Amino acid sequence: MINPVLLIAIPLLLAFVSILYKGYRNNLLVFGALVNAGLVLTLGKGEYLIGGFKPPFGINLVLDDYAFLGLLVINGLFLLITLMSLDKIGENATVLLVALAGLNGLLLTGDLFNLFVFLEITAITAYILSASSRQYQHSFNYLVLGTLGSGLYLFGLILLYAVFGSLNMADLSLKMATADTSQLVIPSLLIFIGLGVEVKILPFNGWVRGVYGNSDSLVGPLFSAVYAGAMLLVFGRIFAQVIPLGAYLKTLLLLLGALTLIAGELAALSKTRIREILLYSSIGQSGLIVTLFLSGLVFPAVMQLFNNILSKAVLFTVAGQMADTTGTDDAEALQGAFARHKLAGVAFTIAGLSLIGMPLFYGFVSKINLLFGVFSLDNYWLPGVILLGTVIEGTYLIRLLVKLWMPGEEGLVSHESHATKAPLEIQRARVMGIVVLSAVLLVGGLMPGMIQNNLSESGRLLDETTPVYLFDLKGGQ
Amino acid sequence: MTTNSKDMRKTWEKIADYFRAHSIWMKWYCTGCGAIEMPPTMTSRFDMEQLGMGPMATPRQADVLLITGYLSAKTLRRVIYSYEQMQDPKYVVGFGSCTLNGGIYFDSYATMTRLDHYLPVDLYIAGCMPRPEAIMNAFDTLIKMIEKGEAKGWRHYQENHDWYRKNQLHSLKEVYVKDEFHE
Amino acid sequence: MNLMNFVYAFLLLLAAFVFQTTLTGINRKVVARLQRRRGPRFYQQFIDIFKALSKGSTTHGWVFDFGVVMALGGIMATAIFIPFGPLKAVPAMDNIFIIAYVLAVGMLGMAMSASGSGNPWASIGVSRALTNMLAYDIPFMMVVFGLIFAFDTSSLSGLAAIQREGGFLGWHVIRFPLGGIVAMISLQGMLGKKPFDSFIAPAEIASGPMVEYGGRHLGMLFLLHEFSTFIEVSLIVHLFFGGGATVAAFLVKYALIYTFLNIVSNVLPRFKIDQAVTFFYKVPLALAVVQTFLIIVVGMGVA
Amino acid sequence: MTFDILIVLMFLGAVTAYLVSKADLKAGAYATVLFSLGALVLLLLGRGEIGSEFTILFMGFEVTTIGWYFSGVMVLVYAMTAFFNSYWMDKMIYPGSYNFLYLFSLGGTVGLFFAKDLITLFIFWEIVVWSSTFIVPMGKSRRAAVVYYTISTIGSMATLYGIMLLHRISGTLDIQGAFAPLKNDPVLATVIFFIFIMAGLTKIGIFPFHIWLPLAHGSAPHTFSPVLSGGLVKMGAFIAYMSVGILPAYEAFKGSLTVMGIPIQIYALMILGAVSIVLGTLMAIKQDDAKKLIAYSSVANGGYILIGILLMDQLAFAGSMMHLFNHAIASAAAFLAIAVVAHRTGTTKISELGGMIHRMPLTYLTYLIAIISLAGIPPMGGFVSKWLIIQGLADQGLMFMALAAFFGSIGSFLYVFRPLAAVFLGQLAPRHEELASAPLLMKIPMTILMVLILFFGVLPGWILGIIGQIQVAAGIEPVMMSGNSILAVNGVLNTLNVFMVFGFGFLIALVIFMLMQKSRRVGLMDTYTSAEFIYTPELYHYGSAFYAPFERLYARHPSVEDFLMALAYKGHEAGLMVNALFFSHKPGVTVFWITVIVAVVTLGGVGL
Repeated sequence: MINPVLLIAIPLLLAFVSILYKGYRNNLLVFGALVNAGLVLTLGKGEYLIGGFKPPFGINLVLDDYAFLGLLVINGLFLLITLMSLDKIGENATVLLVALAGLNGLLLTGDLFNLFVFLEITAITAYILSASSRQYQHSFNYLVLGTLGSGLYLFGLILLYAVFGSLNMADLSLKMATADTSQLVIPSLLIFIGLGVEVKILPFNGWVRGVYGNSDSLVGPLFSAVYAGAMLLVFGRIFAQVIPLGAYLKTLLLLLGALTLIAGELAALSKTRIREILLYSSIGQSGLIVTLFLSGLVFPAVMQLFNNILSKAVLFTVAGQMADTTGTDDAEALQGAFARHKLAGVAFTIAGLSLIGMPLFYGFVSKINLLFGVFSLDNYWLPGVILLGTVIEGTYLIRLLVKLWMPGEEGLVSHESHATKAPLEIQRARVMGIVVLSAVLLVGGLMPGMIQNNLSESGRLLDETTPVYLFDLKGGQ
Repeated sequence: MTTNSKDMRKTWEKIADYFRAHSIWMKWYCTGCGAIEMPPTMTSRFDMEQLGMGPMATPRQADVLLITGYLSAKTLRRVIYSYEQMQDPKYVVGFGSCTLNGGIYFDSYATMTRLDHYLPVDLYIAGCMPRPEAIMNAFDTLIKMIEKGEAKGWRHYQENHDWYRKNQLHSLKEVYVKDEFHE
Repeated sequence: MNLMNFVYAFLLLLAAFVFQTTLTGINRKVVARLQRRRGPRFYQQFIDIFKALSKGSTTHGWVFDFGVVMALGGIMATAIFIPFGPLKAVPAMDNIFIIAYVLAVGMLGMAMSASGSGNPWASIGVSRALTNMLAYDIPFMMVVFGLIFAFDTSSLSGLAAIQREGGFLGWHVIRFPLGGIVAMISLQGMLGKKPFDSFIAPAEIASGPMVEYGGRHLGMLFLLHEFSTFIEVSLIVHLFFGGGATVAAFLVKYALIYTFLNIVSNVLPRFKIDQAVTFFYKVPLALAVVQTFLIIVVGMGVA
Repeated sequence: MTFDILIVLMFLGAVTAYLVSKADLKAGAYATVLFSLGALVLLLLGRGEIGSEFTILFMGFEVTTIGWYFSGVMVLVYAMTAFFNSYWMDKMIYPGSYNFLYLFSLGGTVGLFFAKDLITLFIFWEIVVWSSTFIVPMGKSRRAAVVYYTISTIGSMATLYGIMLLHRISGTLDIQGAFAPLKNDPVLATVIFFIFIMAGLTKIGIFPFHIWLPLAHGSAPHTFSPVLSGGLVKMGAFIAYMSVGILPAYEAFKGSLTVMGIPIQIYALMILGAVSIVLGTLMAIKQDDAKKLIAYSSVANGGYILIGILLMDQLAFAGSMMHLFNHAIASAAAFLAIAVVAHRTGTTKISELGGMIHRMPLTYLTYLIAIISLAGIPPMGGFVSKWLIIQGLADQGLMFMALAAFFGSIGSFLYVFRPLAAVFLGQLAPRHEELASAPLLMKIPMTILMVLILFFGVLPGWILGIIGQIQVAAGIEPVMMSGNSILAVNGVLNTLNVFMVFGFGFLIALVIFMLMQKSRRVGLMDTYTSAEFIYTPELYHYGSAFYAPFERLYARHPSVEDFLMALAYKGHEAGLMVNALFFSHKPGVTVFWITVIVAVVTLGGVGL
């Protein structure tokens, strides 16, 4: 049994080493990511104590299926993105190592305050990374809001501690289950807002536009896939498993989630810059996933989350690359860009279609599951909202795909001569990376059972009541 | 065609000529003032329909080309064009003095004074202008001519086309003019 | 269907031709009398047709010829379906919708041939004729629809027989007066008589579709015109005036209706094509809808 | 066994065609011909296996008569159109992908009709949607693809909602089982009925979802428009059939208000069908682009099909099922004829063409026969089906549907004649003097389609037999045939007799024609011009604003397209508003919102 604390400790250690040996920091980063990804596979489930104090007094790490899945995907994606965009890392290797430590910590920790610490670590690395676009105003904006969020989270935490006298998640959830929900309204709202800043819930996400909208092919996928994934998983951990919500607050937050979904998709619809489209799409997806978590549909939420982050990693890599090499990511200026980059285009398309939830791709499996889930709650308005979101999302993504594939003026047959002359280049490493990711989405869609069976165990563990739609059975269950 | 068969009509042609004689559809080429005499001829006072006559809209449908006035170089071209669009057998009737000798415009530089130099006229109606009675009388004659197979201007035109074409070109330089206003 | 049917059909066609052409000639005379003229001989129409057929002609390509043959063929086929009084050449084929659509073959052939001549006036005429058709056919079809619903048969002779059961008062024109009015107005449109004759307007578009026809083509179009008149007037006789128990009764009704329409036509001016459409959709269509509503929902006049 | 091979073969074929295209483009196009013809053969061979069930991956299938019939229509259209593909290989931006998507969407459609459960149905539905979405923009418009996708998705998402709701209620996704509980619950049945049929309505192009048809059909690659109009639109009819036939709507709505014996729910949709007929007709009349014109005619014909299916009776339903086939092949043939013209001249604008008959007579003949069928004139197939539909309407006394049907019927004479007159007839422009006729490979499918249209117009017995089986399976009285006569309750149609009488009439006319004097051949410009000398054929051709006086009458009509576009723009504006409200570059704005939320929650909810 390997102690999962290594997942936090090794990158952290390597981060310090990398300061000393600047020449090797990229190698150290790759090494760290590799080791972490390898380690995840060997982990054993269970609870691990840190410092010898038993919870609820000490800090513990919880490695259940939920965390395991998260670690697997987040570390894997981190590795892949690092390898893809090695040339972009530059000064940031150390930061990335710290970030890896922080992200793993977020997923592993079983203590709310410890979570805050990791939240801060991760956030600081995010501020630094966001500054690599040299758009300091946006980074500053992010910094202010992120700090405010963390502050509110901490405030909520203090209130909880004041009421229940514990910070351990498991302990707290037991205590809160029997508590009067009115006591919980303010602290859970504050925690919600605190995390809401990070998971991009409307209206706490003013920073996203500036930061995502100027991200490059490293920061873009990293933020939209790895950071967003981890934050959402944390959100799921807290709101689906720890803090029980009263009916009033739950309705309100659900509405907020649904609003985020629709508003995000609508905002994406009105945009023409690829990264802006994608960032608003991320907001919409966050809204969807948050809504699912709040409804208690942990497993469908996790599926949708994976679909979202895998797709977004591909999409943002390409979009960032476009902006990096051509200086613009306006869809109009880049029309027909895929005519010369077919493989990247195919990966982009698969990711896009999967994000919409088209069959043959993983997105379809997750969409069907989440719909089954929502219906099983006898909730009939939410699926309507989700499907409306899908329509809007499909519209702008198809519009984008068509634009990037088929150059040409209206009324003229699409021809390569209309394609953009912008000097777009996509490095082989990145193409390989996104092809791998899109292949995962494709396999996940074609053979959902294979992935599903492995995932569903953890789904059940998390929530016995969540139904899982198994495609292996003929025609569904 | 030999002269012999030209003058001899087969039986079916005789029958056909009977029909042709009693159903005369006209295309009026109303260039001059003569056309004013046609409405009275048509309406209740004289009623040309009782002879089976009537106006038609296009030369394709018509049997008789009725030219009711003086001809200039410009209009003659159109008259020839219209005539050539008509279906055989077809007849030309010159109406009024203008078609005979240019009428009161005989000394104008632009007037074509004799229609039968350019088209085979089966019948002239003299007068400036001929009254409806004269018209009715003339058509009565035309009917008789057709019935007897004597109105053979169309065949004459076919057989002496070169002569007609020579006259036409002599006066007009060009019959099917390309663009007479802009060239 | 055997050979006898075809012989029978041919004879009926011939009869229809002779009858309708004579009637046309008589009507020319009637119109002349209206205008205080003597008018032509009553057989003038025959002379005109045979004269046209005997003349030489020009053609503008195979579709110009083929269209004329298709038009006349289609119209004659339709005429074969029409019961000639009690006589029917082909049994059980007098379905009103079949007739309405087979009629269109002839129309299409004619239109095709006309446009094939390459003369724009022909195309303008066709476009007006088709627009006219869109105007008059719909009120007519609506009324017919009501009749079919009421009596559960779409056979012309069947509908005629039902009327005769009630004697003169059983005629649909009496039982469904609105429908009768609509049908008469539509018939006026179908026959292309004033005020709905703008598609041939000779002085404006040089007789429209017919602009390029001469000789045998024109003769065949005249034949076509006689047959289509026969079909259209017969439709009304069968649908609204009790058809004919005997051939004589049928022909008398037919002649009276045709003459009446002709007289009406000759005291009217001409609608522009859009005025015709507006008129048909404002008055006859409204009447037709009211009539059909009365038949279907109220059952008025059915029992 | 045949059918699982068929479905798998199509998807393998798609990959094969793509790989072959990489080596040789033409060969790839021929591969699409081979595979789609193969599918046709397999379908015909597999007729005996109706009723069998099979499984591919996680998807269950069942072969039903109606599924077989629909897929037959679809595969026929695909196979015929495939012959044209090779001529467009050098004009497509991604020829390989085109071949791939062509067969891929064919696989999708075939799978769709054999689906045993609703999820399989939906999977294949969406496969077709996205694969065809990527073909459309290879043509003339990118916007068309987006509109097509959006409208389709609105429909399919509504249907997905319906599927999920059904699953929630009945606990199964099996098509037969899922609808079972609805029989006794009219309210629920109404909800499901309207939601589930949405995909069908959008796909058929029923008002107000018709706007994608002219856009997508009109600007898709010329070789794909026939498939879109002849084939894919018919998928919608399948969904419509499921909503009334399998639900079963008439049983479920027994207690509801009825209009002329039709439950009001169904009647409401019929009204939409009727509106589509009228609207499609009016819009088709004023189109200048031949492809858009046929696209609007598809809207109108979709209306007929929907009304017939919704009636679920002996006559109109049979008529509608047959019309589905007739319209598929006729509209495909018409589109193919236009494709030949476009291939040779490079345009589909009616006003830029003319006199094509003198250069491509076979193409003209194809178009002529296709439009005779589209307009429902005997002796073509379209007549039989329209006759059945109208007799059915007369039997039920549905006067407003009939009004629309008559309008569409007569109106179709107008719009089908327009390209006939202005594209094929009339003056031939000098720049088109040297055009060659259609290449051989294009002539093959056109000839086959012509023969089929005529054959099923004269002898519709075989196809009506299949439709009879479908009707029996759906639990309604099958259409009656006796010899060559179709026996309707209120009329008889003997198509063979109609054909023979027509032939007889034609013969007499021909004899008259031949007996008379031979005609003199004159040129097209030798026409009556009021004796004016004209030498410019292009200007002497009546092609644009063909029905100008009629078009003027409704020139200022309200347009649902404008409304939908305004709606889309409102969505765009809402997006901008979201952006402006929440995504400022100043952190203060976000802080403000946080304050608002906290305030709202605390003020409203502390007491709870």
